[in-house]
Amino acid sequence: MQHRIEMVEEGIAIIKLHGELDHHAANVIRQEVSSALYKGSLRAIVWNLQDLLFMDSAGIGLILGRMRDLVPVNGQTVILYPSETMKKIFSFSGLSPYIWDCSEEEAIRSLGGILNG
Amino acid sequence: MQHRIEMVEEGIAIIKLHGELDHHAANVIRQEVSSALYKGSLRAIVWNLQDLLFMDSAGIGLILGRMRDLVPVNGQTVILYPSETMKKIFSFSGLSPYIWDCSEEEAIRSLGGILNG
Amino acid sequence: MDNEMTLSFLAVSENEALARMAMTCFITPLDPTIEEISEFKTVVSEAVTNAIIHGYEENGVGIVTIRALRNDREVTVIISDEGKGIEDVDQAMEPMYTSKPHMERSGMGFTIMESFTDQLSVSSAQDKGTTVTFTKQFSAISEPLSAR
Amino acid sequence: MDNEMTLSFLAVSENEALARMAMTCFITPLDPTIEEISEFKTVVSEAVTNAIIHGYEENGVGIVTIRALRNDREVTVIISDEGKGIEDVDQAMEPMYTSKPHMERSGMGFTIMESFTDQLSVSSAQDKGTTVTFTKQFSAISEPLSAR
Ligand SMILES: Nc1ncnc2c1ncn2[C@@H]1O[C@H](COP(=O)(O)OP(=O)(O)O)[C@@H](O)[C@H]1O
Ligand SMILES: Nc1ncnc2c1ncn2[C@@H]1O[C@H](COP(=O)(O)OP(=O)(O)O)[C@@H](O)[C@H]1O
Repeated sequence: MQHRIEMVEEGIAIIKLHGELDHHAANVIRQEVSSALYKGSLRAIVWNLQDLLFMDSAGIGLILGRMRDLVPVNGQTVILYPSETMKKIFSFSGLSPYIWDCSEEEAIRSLGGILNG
Repeated sequence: MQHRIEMVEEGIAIIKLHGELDHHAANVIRQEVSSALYKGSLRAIVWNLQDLLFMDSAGIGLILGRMRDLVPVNGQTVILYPSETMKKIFSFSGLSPYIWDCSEEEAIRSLGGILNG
Repeated sequence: MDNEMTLSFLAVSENEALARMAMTCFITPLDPTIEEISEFKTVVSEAVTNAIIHGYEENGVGIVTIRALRNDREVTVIISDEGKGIEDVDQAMEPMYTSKPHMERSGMGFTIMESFTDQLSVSSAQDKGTTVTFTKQFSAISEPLSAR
Repeated sequence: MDNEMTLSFLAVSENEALARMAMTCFITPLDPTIEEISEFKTVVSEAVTNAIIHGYEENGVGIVTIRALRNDREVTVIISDEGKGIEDVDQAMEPMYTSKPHMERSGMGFTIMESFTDQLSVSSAQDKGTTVTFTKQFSAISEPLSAR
């Protein structure tokens, strides 16, 4: 399980997941994601799933957990590029409203961030 | 197991193997290769292994079998692009002398064939 | 019976990937669609993860067993553990119910399993273990194989 | 013991790929080199193919079993069948010896298995079956995992 966390200015974090996200992988990345996120004053997380090959309900737990972390700051969650199967899993779990049908750049712009580089 | 058989003018057959060549796959392609080869007056077979991801001793059986078919016409066998592991397998089996360290085009030229297209 | 296999392994979380991979390979000859593969893998992953983290609490000692049977285009999978079992199966199968919210489990495992299979049954006995059995029907191949 | 698994399946040739895939997945956590993976897969493929085509003559009924154990960076694999067995194991292990030349078998299976493993043993009894046991040592990881 690989992932890349990128902090965009204005408190927006982009988390790009690779490979397969199951319970094993979720445990590995949870810690890292959490510690990376609390360095800045976060107000939005964008989950980019474009390179994610597989996700089961552990992905739901991971995303819901970070949503809970964002509640105190009234932060936003955006999910980009889920596969058809992931879309179904998100819909069972009530997460469909957080799926945006746009590119990473467009999402950042809508969230009011400025794109680095 | 996929493969592509290409007949170059002058009786040279290029067999390009894809995927994994084991006993199961060898059985599937043996028939096809044999019937394709006997349409023309064959005098050389070039095995291009560039896209072959895996090969066990079933590959040895397949190549040796076709070498035997070429004996009556004094035909030649050329093996291109084996992986490091395949090189070892060929060396155990006495097939190292048939590995040429060149491109498909160069092999065809050396065999005296004319490249189509 | 067209094919059958049994896979057992230790209750450690790295084996979730092993289980998915072996089961994906088992259905490959059916030439399934990308979505069929990914739904099938998800169901296997949910049931195996449950056996490891709920059945055995990741003790690294218990054994999870997957038995799979293929009959024409129907695949039956039986995933079992000899772990602590489920006290109330009906409650466990409710959407969002989880006994491990602190582990960030979503409680959506059984809901996903039911949605992605044609038939699912769960039998469990406390301190004896749990068995999840499901079948999935794979769609007919529309074009002849040679044309694909 | 860091991990262990057992896989059994019907004696049909499509399961050669299943066996290789599951075993590849089993060693993945060792972060093996490409050559280590491919040599390991080759050994598994040779032994499993032999069980299917020699042990059971592809009868589609017999069961081939693979048991694998991982201890630090050493992997032990036991591949067994309950098929017809080998009359003369020493002869069978000679390079180029095959009882099925008409099937275009090269007789190089055991030679390859011996070359690609650190230890290999074969035990067989007529009409009882054959067991091939091998160990392979995986090289130490030179760089820290995080730098890879
Ligand atoms: N194999 C099992 N052994 C013991 N308990 C289980 C098993 N599978 C499921 N359960 C119980 O059922 C509950 C619901 O499972 P599930 O819907 O997959 O959600 P989750 O795994 O996210 O908790 C679990 O929290 C657990 O209490
Ligand atoms: N599992 C087995 N059951 C019965 N006979 C076997 C088994 N494995 C190997 N043999 C015998 O040993 C011979 C040599 O095996 P091997 O070196 O792998 O070559 P090949 O498979 O090409 O014949 C086989 O031809 C067969 O007679």
